[in-house]
Amino acid sequence: MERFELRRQDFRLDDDQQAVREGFGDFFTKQVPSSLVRDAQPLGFDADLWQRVVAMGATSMGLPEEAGGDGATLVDLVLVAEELGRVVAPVPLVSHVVASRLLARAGGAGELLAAAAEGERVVTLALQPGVGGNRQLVPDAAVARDVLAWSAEGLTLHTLPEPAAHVPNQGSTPLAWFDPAAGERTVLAAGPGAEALFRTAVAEWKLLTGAALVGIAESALQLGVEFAKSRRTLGVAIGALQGVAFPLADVVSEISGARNLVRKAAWYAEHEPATRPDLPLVAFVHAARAATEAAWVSAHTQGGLGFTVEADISLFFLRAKGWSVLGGDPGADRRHIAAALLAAV
Amino acid sequence: MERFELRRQDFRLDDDQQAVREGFGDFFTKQVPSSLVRDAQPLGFDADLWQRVVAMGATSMGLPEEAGGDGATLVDLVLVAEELGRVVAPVPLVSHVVASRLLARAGGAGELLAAAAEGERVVTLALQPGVGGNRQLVPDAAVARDVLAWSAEGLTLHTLPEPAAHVPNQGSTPLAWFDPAAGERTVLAAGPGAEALFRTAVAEWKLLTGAALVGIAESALQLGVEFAKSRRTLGVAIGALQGVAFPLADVVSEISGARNLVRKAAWYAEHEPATRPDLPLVAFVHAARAATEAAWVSAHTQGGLGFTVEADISLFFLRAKGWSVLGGDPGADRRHIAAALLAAV
Amino acid sequence: MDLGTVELTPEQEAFRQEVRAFLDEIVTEEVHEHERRTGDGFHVGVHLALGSRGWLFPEWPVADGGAGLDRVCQRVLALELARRHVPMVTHSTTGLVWAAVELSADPELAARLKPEVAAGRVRFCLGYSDPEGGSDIAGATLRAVRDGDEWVLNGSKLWTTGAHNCQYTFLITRTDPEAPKHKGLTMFLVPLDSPGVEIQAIHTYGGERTNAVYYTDVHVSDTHRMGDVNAGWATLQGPLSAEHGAGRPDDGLSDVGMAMGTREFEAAIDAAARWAKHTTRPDGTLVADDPAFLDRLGALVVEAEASRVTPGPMGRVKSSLSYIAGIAELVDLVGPEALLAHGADGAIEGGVLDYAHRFAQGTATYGGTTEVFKGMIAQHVLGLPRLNLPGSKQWVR
Amino acid sequence: MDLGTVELTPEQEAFRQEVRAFLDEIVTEEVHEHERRTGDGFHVGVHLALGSRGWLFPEWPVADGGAGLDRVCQRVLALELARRHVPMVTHSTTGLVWAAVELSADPELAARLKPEVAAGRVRFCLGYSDPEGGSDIAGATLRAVRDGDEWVLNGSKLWTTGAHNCQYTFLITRTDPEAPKHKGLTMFLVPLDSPGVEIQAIHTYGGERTNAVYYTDVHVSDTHRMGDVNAGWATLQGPLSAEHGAGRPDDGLSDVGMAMGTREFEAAIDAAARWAKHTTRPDGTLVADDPAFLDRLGALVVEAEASRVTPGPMGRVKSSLSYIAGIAELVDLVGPEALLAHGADGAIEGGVLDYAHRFAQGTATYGGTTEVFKGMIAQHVLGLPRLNLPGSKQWVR
Repeated sequence: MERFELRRQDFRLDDDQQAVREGFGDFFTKQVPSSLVRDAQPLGFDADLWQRVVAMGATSMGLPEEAGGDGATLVDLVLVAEELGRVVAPVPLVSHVVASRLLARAGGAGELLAAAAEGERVVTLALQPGVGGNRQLVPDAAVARDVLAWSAEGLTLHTLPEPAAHVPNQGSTPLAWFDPAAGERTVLAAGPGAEALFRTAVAEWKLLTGAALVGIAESALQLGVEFAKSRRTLGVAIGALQGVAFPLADVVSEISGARNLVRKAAWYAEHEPATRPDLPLVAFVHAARAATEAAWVSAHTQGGLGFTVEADISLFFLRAKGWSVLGGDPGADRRHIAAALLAAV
Repeated sequence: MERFELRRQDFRLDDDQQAVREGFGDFFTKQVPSSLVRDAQPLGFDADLWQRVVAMGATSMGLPEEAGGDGATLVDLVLVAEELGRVVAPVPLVSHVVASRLLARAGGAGELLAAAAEGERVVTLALQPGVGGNRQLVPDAAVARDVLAWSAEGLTLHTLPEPAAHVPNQGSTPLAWFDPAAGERTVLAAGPGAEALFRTAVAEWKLLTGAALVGIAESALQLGVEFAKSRRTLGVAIGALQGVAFPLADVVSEISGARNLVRKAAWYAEHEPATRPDLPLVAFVHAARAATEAAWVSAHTQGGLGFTVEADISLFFLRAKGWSVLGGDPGADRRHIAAALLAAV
Repeated sequence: MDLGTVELTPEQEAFRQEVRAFLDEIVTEEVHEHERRTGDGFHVGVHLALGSRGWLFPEWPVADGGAGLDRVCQRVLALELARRHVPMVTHSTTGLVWAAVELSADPELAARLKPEVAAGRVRFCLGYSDPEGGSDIAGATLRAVRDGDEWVLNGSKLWTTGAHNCQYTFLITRTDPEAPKHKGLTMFLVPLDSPGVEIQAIHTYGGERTNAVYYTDVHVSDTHRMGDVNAGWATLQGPLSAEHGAGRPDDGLSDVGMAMGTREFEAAIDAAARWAKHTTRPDGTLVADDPAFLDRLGALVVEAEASRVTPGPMGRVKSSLSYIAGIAELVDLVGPEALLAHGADGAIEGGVLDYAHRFAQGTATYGGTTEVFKGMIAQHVLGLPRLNLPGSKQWVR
Repeated sequence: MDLGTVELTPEQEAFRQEVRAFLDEIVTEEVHEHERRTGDGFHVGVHLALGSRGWLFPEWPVADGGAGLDRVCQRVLALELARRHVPMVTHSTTGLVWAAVELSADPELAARLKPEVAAGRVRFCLGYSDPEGGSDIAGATLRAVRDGDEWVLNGSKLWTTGAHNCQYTFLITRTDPEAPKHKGLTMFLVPLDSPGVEIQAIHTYGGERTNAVYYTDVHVSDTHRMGDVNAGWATLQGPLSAEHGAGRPDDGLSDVGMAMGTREFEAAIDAAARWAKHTTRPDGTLVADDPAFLDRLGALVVEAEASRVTPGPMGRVKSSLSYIAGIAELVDLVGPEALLAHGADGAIEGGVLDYAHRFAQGTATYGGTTEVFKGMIAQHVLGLPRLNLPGSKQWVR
């Protein structure tokens, strides 16, 4: 671990990145009012919105040019994911982008990849390596017929006649059980190289989900801050009281750090993937915690109102945990992070 | 795990217990000014004070009557330990009482037990089960010639020609390395029963140390509260600001819970030792955390002053962690606690 | 100290058997299903059944509609009700208000209501919080204006939990807008079937239902005034301090602290522990054998144990905040199965973790936010000074 | 975004080699031993040696006593100094004060001092905090009274770190006790060898030395006044806002946040990681193989990574609080060996954990408490209103 390395720490977005952020920020803000999010419950999928997301190029931008993509960087993708999280858009974009990129890297299944780039078919990824035929819960599998999974056999594409049954869950995500014996199976790659591809895809999923969680946290925070400015008690705005203000200050600090960590991890994954392979996990762990804290602090700042279904904070509270939990116990990620440190010192 | 059992939850001390608490409270308060604590650094032992503690009956009270003791209960002993912690008295009472009780239960070594009851010889306990001849750090071994230890051989008394060399440490305790090959060795007991005796002694050590940590936490808190009442900023006492007051309120809550947990664990260990054998560990874990938090919050409340050697909070800050760490990682205790739950549900 | 099991007399043991048998009969799966569906914290069948035995106010004499139970039998009953998760929210508000009714209501009204309350046919809810008022109850703005032998009410209240299942609300009103804040309030026991009362449901993501109640030219007889005009703050104190845990007999037959949500937290912990015993990781090892799982689960056990024994209002803060942080950690430990909804394929023990995570958040607000209680602890336990704010004494709205 | 390694030109690479060679020579074990013994945050030999190269103010032109270094070389130098734990506290206060001297001091005085400061022969410390003042610097009570061409000072200051190694203190005084709080202050650059100045050591359990400085009828020439009379608050802002992290060039060659103690935290984490690789549990297993150890260590790595990239004043709060909580956890993870003192048999890497645990606590206070910064974040980042307290604008002492 080189603690004193001479590196730039320049987190400023360049003009193109800024354009991505603003473009998708405007898009999601305009296209996804909270009423749309509510209407998409409990499945968490809006087919019309998905079409518009596809039309924005979000499903293809992260693919290499030879696969019909724009070769957008992971930095671009985390910017998009953060904006998606900010409005908790009910589209399976994170899983789909990650699985499509994996498909492109693994090779084969060219037809599917083309359809995925066009958003015509939704692809997702089973995040846990399959052992002994156990079923597992897979994000977005309730709207995807194509599931990529890793097992002793290798990296396998499972194509089902129709998406698996939705399993209702707190975060209103299109979660479904995935049975590794189900569907038509195509082994795309095998061996250590294939496993590395799978691990990279899982890391990308966590990175983009971390970015979405930063967006969730930011929106949750804003709702709490607005309330703290306007609601008065004992003749002062409650936000003037340290008991209210300090937790909100802690939250914005956590979010700012999580956002930079996500971007840092994306930069390394894009430009120096071998240098800090643990960083996507670091970013995910921190973003998940920041989102958990932001959602709770903001809901609590809003008192009883923050606990009602009709308040928008409910949407963010339920998804802060409901989305992050899809990645499994962050403790497993922390163990990988520590193992990387032990190997480095 | 019976969550709805019909039990009393009466934490009031009876008159005898109240007398123990007040008697030792007065004693320690009067006999142990902070100057005495400072003068006893870095070893953490004041021989004169030890004589006075012995004269108070503290070394014998917890022994059975047939061993020259008063048969005081563990509830009495945690009351004494809390008062000791409140002034961070530089005497090896906790280790000594626990080791003496173990000696009495194991039988044999009658002469030593008698000398221990009189405080003439200091006895201590190696808290980690010995494996493979590794040395270990043992609390109070720098002032004790007699060390009880558990290994594959059984429960063994090691009598050294003189106490081992003091190892300077943050908590200014008489810590020393213990070499399981050192000294004259007498196996007192062997087999599962003997191991159970050892485990009970370790649990008692943690329980009494937990009580001492409650005392440390309480004194730390009081120093912080006094400062917060008297120091003013911007025309108000700093304790009127929620940013100062709320952490102190959290601390007193943690301490109050830790105190009750310690007493609860003592009551069960005394009256129903088989019902909740995990409770001494529960109490220790919570007390250690409460002390850590109390020391930090109180030191921080006092600003720069709380960070100076001359401020009394320094004595408590350094010992809050310095004493609790002697018991090893509380994570190990938490694993035992969880295992007990798993066995019960 | 006495933490021992309570030896029951043969009569007490017989009573316990009677309670168990009766509750087995009345607390059916339909009751739980009803609660999941409505979030009412109330089931009329169970409530009336308990009333028929005198078990709503078991300490009252039989002649008053109670059961004349001793403290041990009261505790037996309370534990059996808790064990079965009997929804008791409306019963609890009824009990709080009754203390004020007994103290401050027109004696004739009180005498008339008492047997109805005991039987369960009359129930009370709390009309405390203004829509904009938050925890500052004394800043109430709902106006009551005298009109002969009546009062005319206009305004609204939030968080009147149970209003749709109650006959009366214990309402705080402003009768003198010119007086200092705490001196212009008057309390009423307002019949909820009065013309002009409108009850609107509010649902929480904890699965509970509460209400907004709107009062438009509602006429209330002066006989329903509670305590003196403009002395409402004093009238209110009785039940409020009961809610804050004062006044329990000190015989070890009550909980030590005002634990909030600890039973739900423990239920989730226990479920996760059972789950760990039969669940394998992707690498084939049992979750229950994972040291990291045990370390973190053990930390939650410690928090729950501490929540139970932290005394008084400190326990109220500790339990709620430990529960909120702890259930988030427990969800992490278990993973996506933890948040499957009741009835979903694979939901753990009927979705007990999902429920516990959603329910946790409100516990930091009910009956006063954790911040209100931290302020009380700072002032009354630690003796720290109170910060004077512009509206501490004045009515600033 | 650019987080890449910086490509060095041949000249820059040569400079790095020069720095490394020079520091290898001057930063001896004696320097570290001196720092452990004194806690001065300063070593005169190292300081003068750096000054002799122009490396105290490396961005200054060579003609001014600097080294005319570009930003990359400045960063190279800073990283090499940090890597070797060169004690730089007094250098840092000197730099802060210099900004004010340049802005506000008598030009002749500034011109005379500049080469001395660059060479390291003149050093500055901060005379900001009153003994009873805490974080409220503007409430200063130390009196300065005009007496012809001089001023007479009476009072005292706490936390004047480095005073015993400095030639001047940058002192905040009250010159008009009748004016509103911020309008009655004047700054001076007070020679510390003036008669009536008494410096008293204060030691911290973090191992640092700071000072109380007493001023009894100290006469200071008006030429040592900094800025206008009663305009001291404006004079102060320059260096204070520099201390609070403003004004750095935005070229990615500075740290992102004002991380406080993160290097010490990382050093402890790294040492614990190495310790785990060669230490066995009582049951014979390697600590590094314990999943619970890894889980908890990983959490600390995340905290340290986050501390490094959390921007500005938010990073200052985050880093300090993460470090304080994290080092306590790290000590737990390692057990009693963690708190063995430097030189003790079995101390881990010279007691690096023991030191890190003691040192952590002060990081939440230096340069303004974490509460002061949380207040700034609440107001300036979130736009929350400020609470008006009686002494916010008035001088209340």
